[in-house]
Amino acid sequence: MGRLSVDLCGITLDNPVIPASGTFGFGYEFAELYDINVLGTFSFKGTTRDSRFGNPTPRIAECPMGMINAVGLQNPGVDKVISEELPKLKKCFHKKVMANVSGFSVEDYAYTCERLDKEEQVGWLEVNVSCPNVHGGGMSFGTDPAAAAEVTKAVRAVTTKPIIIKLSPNVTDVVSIAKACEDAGADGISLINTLLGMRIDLRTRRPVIANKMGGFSGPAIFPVAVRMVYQVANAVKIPVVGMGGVSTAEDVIEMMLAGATAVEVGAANLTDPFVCKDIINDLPRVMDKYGINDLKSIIGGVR
Amino acid sequence: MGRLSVDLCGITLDNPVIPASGTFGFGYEFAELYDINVLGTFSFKGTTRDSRFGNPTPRIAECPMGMINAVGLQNPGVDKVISEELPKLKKCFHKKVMANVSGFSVEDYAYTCERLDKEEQVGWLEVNVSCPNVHGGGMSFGTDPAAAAEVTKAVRAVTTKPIIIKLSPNVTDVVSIAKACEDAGADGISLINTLLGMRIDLRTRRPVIANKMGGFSGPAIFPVAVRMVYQVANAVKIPVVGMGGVSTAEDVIEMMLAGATAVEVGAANLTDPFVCKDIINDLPRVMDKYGINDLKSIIGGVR
Amino acid sequence: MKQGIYKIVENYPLTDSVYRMRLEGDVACITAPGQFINIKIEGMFLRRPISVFDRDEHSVTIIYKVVGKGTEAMKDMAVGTELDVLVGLGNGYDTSVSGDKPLLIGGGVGVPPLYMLAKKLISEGKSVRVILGFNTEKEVFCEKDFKDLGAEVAVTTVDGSYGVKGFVTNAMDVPYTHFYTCGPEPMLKAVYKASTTSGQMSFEERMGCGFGACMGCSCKTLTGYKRICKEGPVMRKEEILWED
Amino acid sequence: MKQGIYKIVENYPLTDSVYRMRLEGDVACITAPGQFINIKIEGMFLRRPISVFDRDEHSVTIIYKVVGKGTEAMKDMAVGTELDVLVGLGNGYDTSVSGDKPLLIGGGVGVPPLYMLAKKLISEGKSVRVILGFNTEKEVFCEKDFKDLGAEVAVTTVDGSYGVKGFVTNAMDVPYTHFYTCGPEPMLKAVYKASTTSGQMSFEERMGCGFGACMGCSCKTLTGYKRICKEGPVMRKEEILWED
Repeated sequence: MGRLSVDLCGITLDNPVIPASGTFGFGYEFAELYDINVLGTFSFKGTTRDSRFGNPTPRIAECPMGMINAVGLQNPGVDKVISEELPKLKKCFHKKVMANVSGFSVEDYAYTCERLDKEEQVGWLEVNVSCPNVHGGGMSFGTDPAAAAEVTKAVRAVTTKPIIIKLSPNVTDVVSIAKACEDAGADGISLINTLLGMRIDLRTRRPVIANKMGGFSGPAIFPVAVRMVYQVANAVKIPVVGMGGVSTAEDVIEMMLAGATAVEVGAANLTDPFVCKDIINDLPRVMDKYGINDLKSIIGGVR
Repeated sequence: MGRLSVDLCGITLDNPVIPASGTFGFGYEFAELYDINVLGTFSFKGTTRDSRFGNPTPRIAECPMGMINAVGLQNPGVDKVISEELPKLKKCFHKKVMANVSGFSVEDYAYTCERLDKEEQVGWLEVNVSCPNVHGGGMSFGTDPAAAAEVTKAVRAVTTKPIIIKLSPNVTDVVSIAKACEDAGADGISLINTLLGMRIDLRTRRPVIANKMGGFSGPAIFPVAVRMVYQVANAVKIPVVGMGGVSTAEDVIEMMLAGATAVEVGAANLTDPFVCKDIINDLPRVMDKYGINDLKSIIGGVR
Repeated sequence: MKQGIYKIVENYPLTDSVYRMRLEGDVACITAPGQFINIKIEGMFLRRPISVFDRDEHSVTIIYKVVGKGTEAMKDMAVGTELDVLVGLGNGYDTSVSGDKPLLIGGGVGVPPLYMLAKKLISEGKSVRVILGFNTEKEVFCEKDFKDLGAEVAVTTVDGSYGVKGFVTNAMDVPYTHFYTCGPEPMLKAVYKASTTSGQMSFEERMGCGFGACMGCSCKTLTGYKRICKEGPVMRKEEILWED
Repeated sequence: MKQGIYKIVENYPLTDSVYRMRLEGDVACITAPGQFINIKIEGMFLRRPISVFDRDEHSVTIIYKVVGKGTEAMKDMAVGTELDVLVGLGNGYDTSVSGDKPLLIGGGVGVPPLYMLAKKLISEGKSVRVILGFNTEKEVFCEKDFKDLGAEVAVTTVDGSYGVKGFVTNAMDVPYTHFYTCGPEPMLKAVYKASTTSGQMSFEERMGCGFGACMGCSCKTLTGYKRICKEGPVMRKEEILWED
C-alpha cells in the first residue's frame, strides 16, 4: 500500500479521493477527459428502483462559493443501470465502484440494493437517506434515527457488500442518526449531503429553482461538513466518508484530520472537471508540506 | 412613512436594516464612524443575567465567504448594560434599540428581560434561544419546540414590549419551533443564527477555534437563511426578521421577498464597518432597478 | 471538450448591453457551429456558458449580453486577462441536412451562434437567408456581419423602429428548405409553429457543469431525456416536446 | 480609524518569507507606533491585520510574513494594485513613560512595529537600544534600518548563525529604563520574566473585525477584560495576566 492508500470497509483504495454521486454520472463522460482509474473509486449517479426524470428545470442556482441543485434523482432505474451503464463503465474503470442508491420506501431501497449486490464491480452500497430534492422521498428517512435504522436493516438483509449510509446535515442531531445506522448494521457513514437552500430571482420575484428549494453544496458548506464529520467520527466505530465543499488537497487533509477515512468531492467536479485528478496529484506535495508521511496515519488526527 | 420604512411589531423603522447582535457592540463604537441614527435600529450585544468573559481565544476562524466565531456571549451582565452601556448609547442613538438576551435557564431569560423591559430605549426584546457557543446554554432551548415555547412564555409574563425569538438553523424542523414560539406569545421570529461549523489548522492539527466548534456566518450561509426565512414566513402570522449572510441591498430585497419584514446584517459589519450605512444608501437605486416603489410592498412577495 | 487558459484579445460593446469578446487559445475542439464555451469568472462559483459566434485558427469570438453579476464582471475585463475556459461544448448545428436554401432565425442573444453557422453553410455553397429579431433599433447588432458573409438579411424589431415591424415570424414568409433558430423560448415556440419545413432549434437552460455530468439542464424530448449541454443545445424540430 | 483605498507603491521580499509593502493614501489617523492596519484581500472573508512598520506624510509601510492564503496573495500583488484598508487601529505604544534609555525587543515578525517606535523615541532625544531575535541568519531583516536611525542594535539567532546565540533574553543584560516588546507569546513571557523595569508588550490574536466590534480577540488582564484590537495590542507589563 502506498502513502496515499486507505482501507474503506475492507477494500483498499489507492487514495481517499472519491467523486461524489450526482457529480460524476456513471464515470464514462469523465473517462473521455482523463483516466479515471487514478481515482480511489467514485460514487455513481443516485439510482432508484424505477426510472426517473426528476424535477422540472431550472434545477440549478448560483450562490456565493456554492450552488443549489434540484435535479431530483434523474436516473434510468436500477435495471437499466445494470444492463446499460455498468457495462459501459467496465470498459473504462477497473476498480470497484460505489453504488449510490435512493428510494421512496424501505422496500425500494431493499429492491435496488438486492439487484446491485449481484454486480461484481459494485464494491460498496452508498445508501442515500438524505436527498433534499424529492418530496416524501429519501430525506424523511434521513431525519429520524429509527427510519434510518430501518432502511439500514432492510439493506443489510439483502447484501453482504459494505453498506455506507449517506446522511443529511439538515438535522438537529446527526450523531444520533449515525449511531442508529451503526447499530442497525451499517459498515460506514458518509456525510454531508447538501444543505437545503433557496435563492430568489429579483427580476422575476420567483425562486431561481423551479422546485423552489434545493441542495446547497460547494466550498461554502465546508465548515459545516468538517464539524459533522468530526462529531460523527468521534461517536461511531465504523469508518466515515467525509464530503461537503471539498475542492483541494488541503481540504482532503482537513477532512481526514476531522475523522474521515476517505473523502468525496462533489460540486467541484462540475466547475472544474479535472479537480479530482488534480487533488490526487497534489496530495503528496501538500502532505510533505505538513509533515504527513502516510495519509492513513492522520485519520481522526485532530487534537 | 418613506418608501424604505417598515413596521416591526408596531414600531415604525425608517428602513429595514438592522445590524445584528454581536457585530455592533452597544453601538457607540460605530457611532464614531457614522451617524448610527440612519439605521432602522440595531440589536445590541447578547446580554445575560451575569457578566461573562466568554470562551478562550482563538475565537475566530476564516472560512470561504464566511467566518466562524466562538465568542461565547461575552458581556458585562444586564445590570451594567443598563447602568453603563445604555446611557452611553443614548447619547448617540435616538431610536428604539433591540435588546438581545441570552440565558442558561428559563429564569435567567425572565430575569434579564424583566430588567430590560423597564428601559425606555428598548423597543424590542430579541430573545436568543440559539447561541451555538455556550455549553448547556441557549442552544438547547432553540432545538426543541417545547423548550423554546417555555422561554417565550416566561418572557411574555415579564414584559409588554414586543418579543422576537431568535432561532437556530441547526435543527431538523425550524417551522415547528417558530410555530411553538408564536403560539406561546412571541410577537416576531428572527432567523437564522449561525450554523455550527469547525475548521482545523493543518499545521498544528488542532481546531482553529479554542472551543473546537463555533458559529458559522457570512455570505456562505445566505441560501440556507433565505430558505428558512421563506419556510417560517409561510408558516407563522407574526413578522419575521431575516438574517444570515446579508451584505448588500440586493440581499435585503431577496430576504424581504422570501418573507422578512426587516433584515439583520451580521458578519458583514466586521469586514466592512460602513456596510449598513452603504446598504441603506444603496437601497433606493436597487429598488428602482427592480421596479420596487415601496419596500414594504414586497414582504413575502416571492411567487 | 478541452479545458484551457484563454487570453482576452478583444472585448468591446456592440450595444448598451451586448459585448463582443475574442479569446486566444487552442480552439481545435470547436467542431460545429452552435456549440458553446463555459467561462470561469473570479468570484462566481458556476461557469458562464456563452455560445460561439465565430472561430478562426487561434481564437474564438463570443457575443454576450450583460444580464447578471457574471457577465457584468466580463464586460469590465481588460484585454490581456487570462480566463479558464471549457471549449467545444454541446452538439452544434448539423449543416448536412440544410438543403440549398436554409433559413436562419435568431432573436436577441440568440443571434450570435447563427453567424458561424451562416459562414459554414455559405462555404458549402448554400443560399442563406437570415432573420434577426430585436426589440428596438438600438438593440440591433451583427446585421453587417451577416451581410458581409453574403447572406440575405432581414431585421425585425418589435416596435418597428428598424426593419420589419413585429416578430421574426413576420419575416418568415419566404421559401426555404430547412430552418435553424436560436432565441428565447417564446420565439422558439412561435418559429416552431410558423415553420413549414424540418429544422433545428437551439435551447437555453441554467446549467451546472455544461458537459453532461450533473443533469442540471435535462429536458424531455420525443426521443427521450436529453441534456441541453451535451445532447443539445441543438434539437431537431421533430423531437421537441413542448411542456406546459 | 479610517477606511480607505490605498495603492501599493512597493512590495518586495526581505527574506524567503518576509515582505515589505508600502501603501499610499491618507495616513493621518496613524497616531502612534505599534498600531496596525487591516487589509481586505480578494477571496478572503476576514481582513488581515498587519502592524505598521513606518509612516510618512502620504504612505504607510508594513512588513509581513507569508503564513497563509491571505499573505500568500499579498506577496503576489503588483505595484499599482489598490487595496481596501482600515488604518489607525489599536492603541499603540506610549513613549511618554520610556525614560531616557528604553530597550526595544522584537522577535521575528514582532520586529516591524518597533521601527516606528524607535524612530519616535530617538526623535524625542532618547538613547534607544534594540534587540532583534530570529531563528537563523537567513531570517534576519531590518537590522540596518534600526542602525540607520541611530539605535544600538543587537541581533540574536537561536542557532547562533548570526549575532548573539540564543534568545532575545540572552541580550537583555544591559541597563535600561523601560522596555517595549513584540513577538510570539513564548518570547513575550520570557521577556516579561527577565525584565527588571516597567514595560509595554504588544500581543497577537486572531481577530474578527480589528476595531472592537466582535469581541473576537478579548483577553483577561489584571485591570479587566480587554480587546487586543482596541484597548491593545499594547498592554502594560503591570496589567498582564498570564493564563495557563
